[in-house]
Amino acid sequence: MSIEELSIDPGLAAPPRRSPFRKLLRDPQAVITASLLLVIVLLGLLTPFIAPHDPNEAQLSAINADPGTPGYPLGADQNGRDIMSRLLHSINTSMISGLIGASVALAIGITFGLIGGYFGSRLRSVTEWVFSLVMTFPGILLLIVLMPVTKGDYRFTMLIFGVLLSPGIYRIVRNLVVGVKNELYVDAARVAGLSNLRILARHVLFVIRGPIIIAAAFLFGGAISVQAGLAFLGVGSTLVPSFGAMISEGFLNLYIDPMQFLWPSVLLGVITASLVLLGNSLRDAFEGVKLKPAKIAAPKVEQVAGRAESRPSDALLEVDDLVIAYPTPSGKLNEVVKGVTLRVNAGETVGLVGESGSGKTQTAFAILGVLPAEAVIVRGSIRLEGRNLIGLSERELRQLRGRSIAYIPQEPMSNLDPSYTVGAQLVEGIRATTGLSKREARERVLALLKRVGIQDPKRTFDSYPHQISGGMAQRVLIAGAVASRPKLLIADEPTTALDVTVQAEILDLLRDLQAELDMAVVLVTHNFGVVADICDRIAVMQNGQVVESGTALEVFREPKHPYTQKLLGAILDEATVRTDPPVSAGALAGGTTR
Amino acid sequence: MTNPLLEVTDLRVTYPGRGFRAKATEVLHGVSLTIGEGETLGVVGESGSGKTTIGRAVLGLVKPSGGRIIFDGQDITHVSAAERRKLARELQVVFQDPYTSLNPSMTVGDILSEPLVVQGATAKDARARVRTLLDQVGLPRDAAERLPREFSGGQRQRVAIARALAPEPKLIVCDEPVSALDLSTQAIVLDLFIEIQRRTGVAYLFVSHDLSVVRHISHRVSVVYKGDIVETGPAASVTSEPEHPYTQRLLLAAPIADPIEQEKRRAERYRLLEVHRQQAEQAGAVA
Amino acid sequence: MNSLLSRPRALTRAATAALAVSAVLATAACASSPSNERPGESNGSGGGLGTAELTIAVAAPPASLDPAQLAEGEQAFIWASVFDTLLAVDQENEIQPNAAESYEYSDDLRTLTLTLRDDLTFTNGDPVTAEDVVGTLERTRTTPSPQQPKLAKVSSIEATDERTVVVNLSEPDPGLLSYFAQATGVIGDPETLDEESSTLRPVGSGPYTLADATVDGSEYVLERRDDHWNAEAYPFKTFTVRVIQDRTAAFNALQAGEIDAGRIQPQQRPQVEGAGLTVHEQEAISSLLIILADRGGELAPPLADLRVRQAINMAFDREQFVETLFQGVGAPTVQPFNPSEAAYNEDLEGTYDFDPEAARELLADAGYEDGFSLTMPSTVISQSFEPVVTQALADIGITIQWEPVPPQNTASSLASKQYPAALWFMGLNVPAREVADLYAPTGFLNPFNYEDPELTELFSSIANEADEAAQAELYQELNAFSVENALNAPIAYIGGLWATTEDVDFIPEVSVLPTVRNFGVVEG
Amino acid sequence: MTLYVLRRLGAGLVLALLVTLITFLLLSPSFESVVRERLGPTATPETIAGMMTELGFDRPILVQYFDWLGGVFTGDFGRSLFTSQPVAPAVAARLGVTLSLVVTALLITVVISVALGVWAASRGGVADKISQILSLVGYIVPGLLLAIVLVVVLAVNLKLLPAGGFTPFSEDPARWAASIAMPVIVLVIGGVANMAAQVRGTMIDELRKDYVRTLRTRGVSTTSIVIRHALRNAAGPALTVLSLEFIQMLGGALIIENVFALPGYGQYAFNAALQGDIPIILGITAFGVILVVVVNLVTDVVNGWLNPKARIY
Repeated sequence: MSIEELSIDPGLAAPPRRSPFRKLLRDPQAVITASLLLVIVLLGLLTPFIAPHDPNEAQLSAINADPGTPGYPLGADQNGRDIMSRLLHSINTSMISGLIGASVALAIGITFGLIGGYFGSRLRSVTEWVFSLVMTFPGILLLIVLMPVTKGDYRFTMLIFGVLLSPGIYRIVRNLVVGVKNELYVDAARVAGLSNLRILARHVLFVIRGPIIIAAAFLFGGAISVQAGLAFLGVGSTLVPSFGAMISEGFLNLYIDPMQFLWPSVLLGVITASLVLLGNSLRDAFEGVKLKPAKIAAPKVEQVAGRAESRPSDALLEVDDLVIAYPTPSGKLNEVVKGVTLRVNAGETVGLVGESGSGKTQTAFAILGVLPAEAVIVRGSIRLEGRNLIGLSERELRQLRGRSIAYIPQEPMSNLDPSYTVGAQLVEGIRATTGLSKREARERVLALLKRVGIQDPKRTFDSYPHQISGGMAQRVLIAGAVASRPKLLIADEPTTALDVTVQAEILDLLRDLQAELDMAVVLVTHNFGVVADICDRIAVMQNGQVVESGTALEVFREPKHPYTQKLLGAILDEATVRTDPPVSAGALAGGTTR
Repeated sequence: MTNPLLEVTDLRVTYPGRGFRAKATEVLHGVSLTIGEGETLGVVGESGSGKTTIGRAVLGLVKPSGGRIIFDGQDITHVSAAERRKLARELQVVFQDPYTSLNPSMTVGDILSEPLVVQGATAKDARARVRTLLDQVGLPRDAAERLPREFSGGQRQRVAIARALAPEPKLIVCDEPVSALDLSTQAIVLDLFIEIQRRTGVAYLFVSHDLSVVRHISHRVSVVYKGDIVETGPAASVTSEPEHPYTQRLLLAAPIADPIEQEKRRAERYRLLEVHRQQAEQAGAVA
Repeated sequence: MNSLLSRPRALTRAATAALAVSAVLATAACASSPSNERPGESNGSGGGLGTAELTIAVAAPPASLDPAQLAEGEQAFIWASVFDTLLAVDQENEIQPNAAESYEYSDDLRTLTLTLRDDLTFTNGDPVTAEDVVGTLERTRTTPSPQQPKLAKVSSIEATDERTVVVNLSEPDPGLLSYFAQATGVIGDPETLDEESSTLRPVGSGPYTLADATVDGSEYVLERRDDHWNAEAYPFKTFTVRVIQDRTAAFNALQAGEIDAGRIQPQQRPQVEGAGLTVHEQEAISSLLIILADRGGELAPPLADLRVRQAINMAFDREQFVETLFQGVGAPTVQPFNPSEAAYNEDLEGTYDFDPEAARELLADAGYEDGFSLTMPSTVISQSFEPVVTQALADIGITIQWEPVPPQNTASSLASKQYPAALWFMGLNVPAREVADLYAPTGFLNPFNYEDPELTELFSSIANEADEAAQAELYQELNAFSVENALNAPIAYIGGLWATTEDVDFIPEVSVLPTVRNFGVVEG
Repeated sequence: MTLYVLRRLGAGLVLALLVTLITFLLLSPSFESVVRERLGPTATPETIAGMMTELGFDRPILVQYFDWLGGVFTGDFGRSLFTSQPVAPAVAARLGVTLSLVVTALLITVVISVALGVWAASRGGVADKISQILSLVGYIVPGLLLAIVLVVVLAVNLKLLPAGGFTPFSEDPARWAASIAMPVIVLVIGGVANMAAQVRGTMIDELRKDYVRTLRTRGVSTTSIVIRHALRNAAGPALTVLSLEFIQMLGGALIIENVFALPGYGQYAFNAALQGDIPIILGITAFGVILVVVVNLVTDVVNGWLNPKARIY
């Protein structure tokens, strides 16, 4: 299988070299929220210098003073304390709460997440246990019970809450680490002689830093909310000014002086909202382009050539000057198929050959009408028995798919829905196109499974995809494709993911079915051996264009285009056997600089 | 031949079963092989045969449940983590997938210099060595400043090779190093492997599913089938006149890139399958 | 009512001033339910039993209804409906007969004879006999419980006939009659007392019984017993007590018409009146004071100096406190005693006027010109007043450090002897109980067991004085002594506001014990 | 399967034992002051000692714990120190209130989130914008403030809904619905923000998978692909979020219960903790742990049913 082929997703290709932080700077949402937070933090830091009063200075004469009273710009509360000074001090309280809560949760969560995820399963089950214990532990209870120890100090409270919040981080980190630790670069680092500690720090933690930073932003906001909620409930010392306590006190005075309630609510709201929005921006920056919805519909068409035009043709499939493009982040269209012309006659097998990125799969998807939602067909026509498929709606296309055109994918496993039995999926396809009853469809599927060479059709029918082998899954997919005797079968690298021995069997099966059903087959592949084995004609693609086409024999024996020649030349043929003897390092010792 | 560089004797590897009380499965049932200095041993087999596990066991990435691995005269079957780290100078790896074998968040320069720094090189020496390495694998020098995702598959595999070459090892385990590459790139990278071997005298344990690739690079070839080595011999003979029925099937299943030759091979394959079928029937009848 | 402190309410928003007030004062939010019938109409119909319904809200569910385990405070709404008390306290804080139609002390004040009414019956129909009273009291006396210490001076209890109960005391107890008018004096059914059911559905002889619709812990539905001897005094046929913890939620319920009467905060007054509710005012239901517990100077030597204690007393602008903090609901005071009681002396009020200058001078005289610092427990009681108290004392040079104490340790914090002083509420009661709590060597509000020969002398005189008028004089003497010696630093009386629908009247008939009798029906 | 469930429940039991034991140990230093609070200010050292003995608090801690545990295994969780109510029925009643609130909120959350998430993921464009804005608003508006505004507007001023209190469903379904309407709205708005984003994300992932394309090529209808296939596969991760949401809502019900005067679990737990009502605290802790264990178990079992590959049993 060619990974290069798989990773091609022209709509989503990441632009080269832009650090997440630079991306953040270009995101207005991030800039605005971050500067808002920065201003608030600065105000908090400057509080000792700019606050007109001590937050606990209570003047009886100032009780419920109106905003604008001299010395009390925002008024005073029901204890005669200056609201503005209390607001400013509350900023520090919530920031310190956020810092303590988030950093404790992060420190614990990350440490144990790394340990639990990276090391063996025994250590993991220990950490799992400890964290499910922490998770099920009633937090408020712990706070109240520990009050004699904490003396109601909110910093201590946040420390405890940090511990209580850590399971969330632990899970995130552990899952990320489990994902990363099986990456080959971690293996490579081990082979390179790095210690576990260094691997964890340099290769694991560094790679998963994005999600952790995002989680930290949300955690920070969460810790601030927790502190506000606790203060609202009256847990802890009342001498510490905080938004929660101010909201709670202001709420009591709601009918007398609504502003007392409003100020802390607004400021708290602004802080938490900014953190949420900043977290979202961080997510966008670190996790790449936003997930775009995946609309299921026929591809967008920019310009339809002869939409209504249906002209009689002796060819089964005629692709003419097909151009497919994807929008780039800058909005321009990037063409990946640049004017492909292809002709397939009834009953013949055509190989569409090319290297990754040549546009062969895109062409195949265009014929089926299943291009990704972002794709745009810029121009061209695809005619099946003379009828132009471009511009047809999803509904119209559905009438053709499964009846006239069918498809065999490259990777058998990912093309079966893991949640349904193999049989159920095939039955659904057959019933969608034929309207057979459930029982009839089931009979038909069992017969088909037998036809594609499955030894125990009943058992396979009832199996889930993960219970069958890759070769078997490919046979199932072939059965699904030929179920309604299509006129045209598009096979996209149908054997690439399979072992050679299985590949040979699948090719045999395709050959037999093709003869039996008199289908035309478009075989998309990069493997010239496969082409040689099964194709009547070949079209060679390079950079979105067909550079050469002809009968199989012509192209193999007398390739005309230099690219075809180059490709054929690169094949490791049977004759090339290594003949030079091993060169021992000792023999080279004089020459190298060891 | 004197003492081989790598000697694997009766290697067994067992994977614990997934889940509660699941049965453990043995994926290697006693595999033996040797590699001499500067030699390439091709290990060929299909998916699930255990070929990759051999390489991973030699690298210490999986723990053998039996057998011995002797490298350069030292028994490394069960060495400590610290010893294993020392081995990194001598024993290196190139993985199949150049997309996940390079840390996406490190520059190529960092990727290449990290093993050197870990082994005690100064930053300056490491930088110099990185330049040499990039030259050796045919990458431009400014590559050091860039991230892996800015390179094509073939170029990334060159980075991976350079990383393996960095400590000047005696043996590189190559786990399907070209199977993720395009046809034209594949040939070039293979030639790079051969060229480096000729130049440095490094030995390869070259694991692949593709007979033609193995044939191209190996001095000797071992065929793995369901956790056992069924055939070992010089590349030429194993890949053209195999003795074991499985190797024969494998050979004939690989299509030739020529319609007429391939038709012949196909016919030959049908004949062979028929023979095997009859043999199996007879064996069944006797039993 | 200081015993109400025994159950600091689980505070929903503990930080709020008024919540602490309501928790401690424990007269509950009340309301009459908007029954289909106008209460006035039904009640007005010729002397018969009223058919109105009343729904009120309290901030916490009652403790166990087992007579020995009763707690005072707003839970009395429930238990005082279910049980008859032997005696009762009227609006003037006078002890009145109740289930006991008469009571009499012997000359040496060591024997109390109570005579029961002859028409008392339990809800199960059995008549209430003197044996039942003895059984209940004897059980309370021997069970570790909140009521047990109140019978500490009782040596024996006997029933001399069907209706006569004789209580023998080891020494005179001036508080005993008021105990019998409150939780200690309830009459339970000794036959069922030890059953578990009596903690939730006790058998009593009171005017109401708990109906099946009751949901323990959240809603108590009390149905009137029309055959109760005093049924006519209870105009409400159904009396429902809902538990609404959050004060604002209760206020919302009041405004939304789900309850028709409730305790409100002074600042909510305009809102409530705008909504068509009637607001009733109780001038004094508790006093706010700083307990200068360590007057012996064990932990805080400065407190041993009279000048320091006087200085503290002079630090507070009491008028302003009441005016601004309580919005005028309450009254400034330098004495902690119930203003409607014998111990109170109007003339003492001028003793400590607000004078920070003089206070600082006094401190300087005492050698504390640079001030000193004092640690006090920050409890659910003190929290809302901490800012202003801190400020007032800071102004004369005393720094207060508040040490947060979890709610379940509120009472312990005082008893623990860890704090030389504490900001406290004292529910107002009869003088006997007030002086006992404040100044008796074992008094709850005297945790350092401070003793003074003059006080000891006064205590013993009071206990042995049978004549009420003479006793009143002694109480005044004791009060004057405590004020002059600045044993504590009282700040203000705190009053209460009730909002009711126009159909419901609020009659603070029994001011120390909140019961359904606090409510009446407004005659249409 | 049965074995798996039993094993998980066993593990949950051990967890509950551990958590309650730790709780017990943490509470033990405060036993005496709790008894003092219980007895009130007039308590004498003798009464305190007497009650300590009566309640068995004078015995060694572990003996007390195992005594409690013994009771639990016979279904006796003890009685509240303060109200003398038996713990198990009291906690169950409170839990009933909170569960009827949380479960209703959760069901509505699921319906709205799935509709919104699926709509956004499979349609894109305006649908996607609307759903994202809705989620964001739900995220940003603090539940506490929303609750307060609702009460003031809907109950106090418009008198459309009761300001507080709870009517059991069995008593009067209409009043039940009215009594939980506002708290449910608050919980739903918070919940939808989370869930809808989650459903949208996983739906997009699913709809981009290969099998969706293959199903399309077989002529399967778009509705079937979106609902039967993609949604079913997306349901697993969403379910996990849902179970976390459930546990979070249970914990977060405290403030909601306060504002709406609901006699619920959170409030009960909070008060018990404030009072130091030891038997209730232990009971609530035990119930809480078991609830969390059961929710996680149900999540895993349903996940297994949804996703055959993830079946762990």
